[in-house]
Amino acid sequence: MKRLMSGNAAAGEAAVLAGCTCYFGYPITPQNELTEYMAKRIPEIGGVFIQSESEIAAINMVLGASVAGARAMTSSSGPGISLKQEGISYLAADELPAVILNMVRGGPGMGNISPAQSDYLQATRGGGHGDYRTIVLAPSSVQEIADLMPLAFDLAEKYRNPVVVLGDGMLGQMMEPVSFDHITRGETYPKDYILTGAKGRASRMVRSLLFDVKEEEEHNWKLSRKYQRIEQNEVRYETYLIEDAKMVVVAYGTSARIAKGAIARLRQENLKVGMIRPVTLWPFPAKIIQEAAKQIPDFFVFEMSAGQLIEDVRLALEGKGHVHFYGRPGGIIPTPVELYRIISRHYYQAERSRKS
Amino acid sequence: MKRLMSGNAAAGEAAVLAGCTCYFGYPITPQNELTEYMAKRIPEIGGVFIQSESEIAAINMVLGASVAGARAMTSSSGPGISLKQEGISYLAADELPAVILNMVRGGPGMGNISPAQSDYLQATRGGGHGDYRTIVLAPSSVQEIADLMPLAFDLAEKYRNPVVVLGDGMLGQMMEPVSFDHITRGETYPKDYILTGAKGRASRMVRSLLFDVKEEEEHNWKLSRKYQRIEQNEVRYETYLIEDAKMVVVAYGTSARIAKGAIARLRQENLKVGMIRPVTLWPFPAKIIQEAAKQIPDFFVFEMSAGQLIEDVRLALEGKGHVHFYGRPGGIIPTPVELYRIISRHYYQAERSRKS
Amino acid sequence: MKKVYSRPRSLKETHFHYCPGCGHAIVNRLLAEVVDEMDLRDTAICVAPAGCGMLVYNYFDIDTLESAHGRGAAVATGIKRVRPENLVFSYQGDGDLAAIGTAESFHAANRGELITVIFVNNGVYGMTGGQMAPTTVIDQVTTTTPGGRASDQAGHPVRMCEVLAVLDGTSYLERVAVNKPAAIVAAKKAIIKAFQHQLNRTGFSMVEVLSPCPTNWKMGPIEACKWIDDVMTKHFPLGVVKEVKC
Amino acid sequence: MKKVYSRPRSLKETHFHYCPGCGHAIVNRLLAEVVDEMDLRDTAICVAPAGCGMLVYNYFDIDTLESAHGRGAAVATGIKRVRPENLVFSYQGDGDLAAIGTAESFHAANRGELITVIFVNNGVYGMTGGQMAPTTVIDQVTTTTPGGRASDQAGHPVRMCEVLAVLDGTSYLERVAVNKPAAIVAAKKAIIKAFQHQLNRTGFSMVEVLSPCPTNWKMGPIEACKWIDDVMTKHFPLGVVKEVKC
Amino acid sequence: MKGYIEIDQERCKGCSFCIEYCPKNAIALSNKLNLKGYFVVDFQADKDCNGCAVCALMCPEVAIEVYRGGSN
Amino acid sequence: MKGYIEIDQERCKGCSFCIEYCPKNAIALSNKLNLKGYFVVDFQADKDCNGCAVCALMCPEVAIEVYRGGSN
Amino acid sequence: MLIRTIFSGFGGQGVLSMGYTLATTAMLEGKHVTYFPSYGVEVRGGTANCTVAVSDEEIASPVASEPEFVVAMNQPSFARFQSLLQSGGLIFVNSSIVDVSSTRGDIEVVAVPTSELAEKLGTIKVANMVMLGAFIRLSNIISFDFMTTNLSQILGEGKSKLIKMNKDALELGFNYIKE
Amino acid sequence: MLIRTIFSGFGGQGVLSMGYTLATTAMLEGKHVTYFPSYGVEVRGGTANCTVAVSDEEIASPVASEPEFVVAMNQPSFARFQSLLQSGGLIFVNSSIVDVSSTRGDIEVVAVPTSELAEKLGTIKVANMVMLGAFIRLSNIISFDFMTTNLSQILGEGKSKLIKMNKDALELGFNYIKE
Ligand SMILES: Cc1ncc(C[n+]2csc(CCOP(=O)(O)OP(=O)(O)O)c2C)c(N)n1
Ligand SMILES: Cc1ncc(C[n+]2csc(CCOP(=O)(O)OP(=O)(O)O)c2C)c(N)n1
Ligand code: SF4
Ligand code: SF4
Ligand code: SF4
Ligand code: SF4
Repeated sequence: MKRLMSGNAAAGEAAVLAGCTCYFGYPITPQNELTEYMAKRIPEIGGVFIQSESEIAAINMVLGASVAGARAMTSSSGPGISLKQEGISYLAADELPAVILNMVRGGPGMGNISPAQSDYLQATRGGGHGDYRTIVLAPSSVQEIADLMPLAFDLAEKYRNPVVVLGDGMLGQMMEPVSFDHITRGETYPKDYILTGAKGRASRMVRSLLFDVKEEEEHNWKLSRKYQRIEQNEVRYETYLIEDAKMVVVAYGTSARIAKGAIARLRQENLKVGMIRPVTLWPFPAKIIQEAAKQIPDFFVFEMSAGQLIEDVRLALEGKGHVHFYGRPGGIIPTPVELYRIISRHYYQAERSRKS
Repeated sequence: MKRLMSGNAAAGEAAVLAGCTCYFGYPITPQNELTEYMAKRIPEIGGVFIQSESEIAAINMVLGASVAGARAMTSSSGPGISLKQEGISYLAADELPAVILNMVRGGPGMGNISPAQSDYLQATRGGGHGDYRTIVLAPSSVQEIADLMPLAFDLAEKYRNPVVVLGDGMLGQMMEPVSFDHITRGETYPKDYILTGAKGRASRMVRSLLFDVKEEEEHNWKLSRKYQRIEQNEVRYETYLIEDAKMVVVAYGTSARIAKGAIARLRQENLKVGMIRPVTLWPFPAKIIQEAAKQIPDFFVFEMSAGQLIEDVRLALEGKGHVHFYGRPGGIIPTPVELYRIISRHYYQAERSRKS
Repeated sequence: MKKVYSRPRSLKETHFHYCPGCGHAIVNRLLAEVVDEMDLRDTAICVAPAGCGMLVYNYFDIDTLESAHGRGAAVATGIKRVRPENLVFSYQGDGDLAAIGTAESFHAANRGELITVIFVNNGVYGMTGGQMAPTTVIDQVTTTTPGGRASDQAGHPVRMCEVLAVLDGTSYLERVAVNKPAAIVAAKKAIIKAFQHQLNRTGFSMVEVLSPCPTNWKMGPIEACKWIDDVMTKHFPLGVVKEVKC
Repeated sequence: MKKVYSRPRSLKETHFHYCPGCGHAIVNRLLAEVVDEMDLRDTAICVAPAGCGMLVYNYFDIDTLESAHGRGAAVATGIKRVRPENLVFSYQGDGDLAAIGTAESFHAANRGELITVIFVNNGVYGMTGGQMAPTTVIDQVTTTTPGGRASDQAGHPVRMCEVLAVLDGTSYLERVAVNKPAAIVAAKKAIIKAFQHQLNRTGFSMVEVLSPCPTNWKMGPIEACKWIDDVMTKHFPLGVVKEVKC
Repeated sequence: MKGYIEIDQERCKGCSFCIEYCPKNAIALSNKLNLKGYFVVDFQADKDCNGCAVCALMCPEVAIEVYRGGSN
Repeated sequence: MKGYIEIDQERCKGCSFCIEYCPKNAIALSNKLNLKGYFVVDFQADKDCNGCAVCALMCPEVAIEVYRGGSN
Repeated sequence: MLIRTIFSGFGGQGVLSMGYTLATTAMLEGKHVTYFPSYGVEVRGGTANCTVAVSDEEIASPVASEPEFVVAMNQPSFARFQSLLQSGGLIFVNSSIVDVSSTRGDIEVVAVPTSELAEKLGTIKVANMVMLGAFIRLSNIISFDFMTTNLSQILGEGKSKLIKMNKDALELGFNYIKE
Repeated sequence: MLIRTIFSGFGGQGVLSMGYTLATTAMLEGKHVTYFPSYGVEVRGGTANCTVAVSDEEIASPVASEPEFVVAMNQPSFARFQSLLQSGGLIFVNSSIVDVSSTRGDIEVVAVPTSELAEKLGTIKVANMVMLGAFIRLSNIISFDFMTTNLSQILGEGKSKLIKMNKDALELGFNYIKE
């Protein structure tokens, strides 16, 4: 059965079904519906809901709950996510699972509460200090938010690393029919590191302080190897009409939806445009882009920011493709028609320059 | 006259000479000598020194002092810099000048107090939310720390944007002879935006809340244009023996010093290795690297991290050069000899593969 | 006839965005009146919060900075230390001041910063849609306490005046309300007093204002005003909590 | 003869890294003794801070997590809520608890979290080299108050027990010292009491321990102990600040 | 008439504070909807307004100007 | 002898707490330097140690074990 | 076919629930649907609006730059959204309080005196449902019969007491439109 | 030529100030110099050490993996740093408390009984300066005359009262080494 639900609420419901028993959060638009959903829902399952005194407290409560063995999450947007960066760095360093949802809004600073994609670099490059990465999942519909939540918790536990779910104000607040029928607890991973009291075993410690530089370096290389494994195993993306494409749009989340709408129109006019939609922003689907670049000369990056995703596309292409760009930072949701116009202009220009 | 001084203290003295009257900071190793220097020095000039309750308070006090018209700075390391990300995003959004010094230490998490370069992506990609950039200056000696401080304050005011000075625990704590003879107040920039009380004029507001998405987008494009201007005008770097080089090391700060030592040895053995040392990490000296790539096939990225600077080098090269990498994350300071060995191995391999 | 009440000069013509019967509007007006009457427009600098009061810079005709959520006291500290001759006040809600901004409020008070905090206590997070605030009273229903605030899960309503009174840096702390004419007159007097403490450099001053939020309390404006008397003041008694010689 | 004093079982063999005469070492030992005597090793979970106490996990033979600077109470909250049957305590210095961690400490206390905070008040930031702490007394010289702490610039020593006593969620708050035999005996009793409050679920408990830091006070160990009596206790009176029925 | 008030009905949000506290019952809800969509209040010129300004004191929208006494 | 103590001199940091508080003056500073570089304390077996354990109570390094009374 | 409608009016007029009701019905009919609310600064009492997109296929964007339909329950909404409407589109107007004298020439106005009609049922609170009934009649996005038959499911258990009232209002609006 | 020296010992032995004094003198002589202290977890009382590099040219790295000289004021430092020393390097040992029986074969030990020597001057506090004097005699990094002549500038105004004492200590150490 389907329910008409906001992305925020669907994230909450899916998290609960995926075994999340702890939610810690602090109000901020446009993700309040999630906090409010959890305020009702978590007590029903006897879990822990705390509206914390701040985003910093929330991420540290998540850390505490995680080290105690629970599936725990927090959510926020813009300024609140910035405040969590220290905590995320600790989670990564401590190798603790956690899920952090960011419903991105217009920034920088206070910005506004409209949808944006301008936290891409923060999410994929680790806004916190030190050499670490977070897995970043980018849904593009309410159903996909629900579908990705169990994956987020599984990946977090599988790799013992924080996972960021990167949505935006639109995905959070729009409602769509969503089915939870297939959403379950997911995998069980060994938890031999959690703190339960030292009964019947040696006492444990969880820490990231490694005064000995050799130990710290070894720890960093260990993390690094883990990140390589993740890059090898966890890349997820969707391709759309790229077989015969002359130009490929690279877009994620809300932008990818809009791009699909634009592509539908472009195809009607026989413009051979396809799309690669990264579902994992980190690890980034660089290979499929490189693959595509063997046949396809032009790549069109579309994002609701002044240009962040474009770095990853350029890194993937290494000069082996023309990169076009259209960005709208600040909360405006571009329309498929608008994008269609821009892409077709680029398309014809590219065609001309290929011919000349 | 030269004084034997730590990088931390030199940063403080140079800041004062450059007109900094306000310092707000919170203790953290390895930058405490700066906070402590300012505790003594700032009162001598009748300025404002506050040991704040936290790094967050410090960056917000800087914001307050800046909007009141003062040259203001803060400093920290690792976890403390992560906590400042929200505030830095606000400074950028409000277009307020400020100088933030990061004496990088081993991370992530608590890490250790030894020198590292693993906050590169955080500094250059904006660890905070939204589309913004900070100018990032990377000194490689105590003298250069002193020399770059006035520039940091000037650039901050010229572009009304936060400037990050990215050092590391070694640069902060080592002592070298340093001269302040040439360090002066620097430029004066119009400050028609500051808050002084509305006497004799219309009242002013400084804010980053732009509910109207069109306004916010326009603001973002305005920032974006500013960043383009900075990219055009403010790139700074040093080249070292690249004229005849077959391989160019790209390294900054402490790494660049070590690399110089290694290159000296390599040159003794007639290995044609040079160096490009970015002084501004953002804007990144991509052009000179592209330029160099026309003659030089191999680029050797060396950094005290698991691989962050390497992204910018790859972005600059766009596939037009082999990228080699040596990183040491976690606080170990590699030696010139060690680096010399690694580079020479890569050098011979590259030569062989070129021949074959 | 003589005009006996008209719009204060320091209030711009812009219409308020507040909901009908919102106490923020009354506090905004009182502040403008006090600025006029004490002739402070030339020197006053306001620090605006994140919260329903975040647009005060659209209303006050004085220099204003919008700060990050909760950091008003830290930002105001930075301004005041650079410009000791200016009157600096921050305007903050209960979430802003007493949740995320706890440390900044607390330590600015403890340092005795010569700033004034106008603390609008409406018992909820208004701006974000009525979640629990630190000041939400026990059993009060909010969007994050759907069953009413339960102290064992969500803690107790925080009395900030009483907390800050423990700190040596504070010189004037008073709790007022804006729910009826006499209370509003008293509220204005308290703001004047707080500003005087700042001007006389006696220490940190704060006026806590119990303020109706009909929207999120899900009450009519009149009912909301009554609720302040009937319920809120039981948890938050009105009056001067601390005053040192000015 | 009978061994009447030997190393507590819950203390690993590792040598302490603390300076000679450091109070942290005494507090560490007392905690281990209490854990042994109350038979809590199986269920105790400790949250370690950033600060000189950051290596307690090398000493305590119980499950321990190292938290970010200042966030001990928030992390402990997360653990305790998930594992209500465990004894959860955080170990924090004065910079940790009362500066950067103000909000987390304050609100965990206000929520009445069933955790115990062991708050080592040594009046300075020890770990980072002796900077001013919120608890530094007036005129005390530190590396960031080279002329002595001046209250108008740097604020007043913060009495955290008294502050938290204002909050309804706190059930047991006592200030003790570890500067002489009788004080140490009392300190141990206070820790036992605090743990009992946690086990009986009465509310948030905290033991504030005045603790010598000879290194950063630039005194000999004996002198430092005397200074606690002569100077510190004047600002920080010893004794039970709050106790509800257990 | 000892006094009167002028109400800026485009500012009024119909909160009723002025009605509630006017000692002379000189203000009443109307069925006029303003541009913002609020039913606004009307001054009842026939009631005995004495220009006490309690309405203005209570009005959150600063929508009321009050006149009192003597000749204009 | 009613009691005696054993001092782990590699743990001792020479803080003198035990000396200061020993009611029998049974502990004294030595000129032995341990591996950590501290001058450590010695138990004075000839003094009248009664095994009161005040030294152990004060010793930050948990360097002292105390024995008291009867036969071993 | 993708049909997008903007519902707009004052905060208290129940425009969001009109959109929500339409969206739920369309979902139950098996259609693709998105519902996108929009919030302003004006915390309450300002204009509120939401966009409902209904389609047989996947919906690209829930935002409508050129909607097929607009429902304007007050004057400011009428002013703001009539300009967005597609040429040839329909704008449903709450004629009880909206003056439509300045309307674009290329669109069609459907005037529904919602207050007056609702008052017939004894409460102005269902004015939005009256409008929704009229809207469904002309927009034909969903089956009116399906909606009235499944009304208790659509409106949710909680509101079951009000089902009858809502149904009456829907029918009143539906029948008000003469075909 | 680049010469690197590690000064090491217990926290209280003044090893950092030996390094600092050497570095300052070299600076005043117009040489390139870096001074790099190292801190451990052990807040006080653990081993402390610093590296001083002196050169006629720019100094690449202030860290010494293979120093030319080591000064070890205590046993743990001797154990730890003798292994780093370059083959053929000199290790200066505080023979008052350090047992050098297990020394690498390819390095040379210079034994200076600093405590005994310092006690001749009436205070063990200047033991570090005694060692520094001996060190300068053999290392030849800086001019001893230059140092003693400019001692008040080198040690800073504050310590001027102690200048004589320090000078005596330096000379005692310097002369202790027979050439
Ligand atoms: C760091 C951060 N977290 C959260 C928010 C979202 N936010 C905006 S206002 C607000 C709270 C408003 O409540 P309050 O301070 O009580 O003021 P009110 O609106 O009730 O007047 C919040 C949580 C934000 N802007 N920044
Ligand atoms: C976010 C952050 N800021 C600063 C630090 C550096 N730091 C480590 S311990 C400490 C304070 C120690 O003082 P206190 O809490 O009083 O404990 P003590 O060492 O005196 O026992 C600081 C500031 C840090 N680790 N993390
Ligand atoms: S939500 Fe509450 S506080 Fe905010 S404007 Fe409305 S009534 Fe005022
Ligand atoms: S610095 Fe102070 S608190 Fe830290 S270990 Fe030494 S004596 Fe103890
Ligand atoms: S008090 Fe003001 S806003 Fe409220 S009803 Fe009266 S005139 Fe209108
Ligand atoms: S108290 Fe312990 S550490 Fe201190 S001198 Fe005595 S035995 Fe040594």
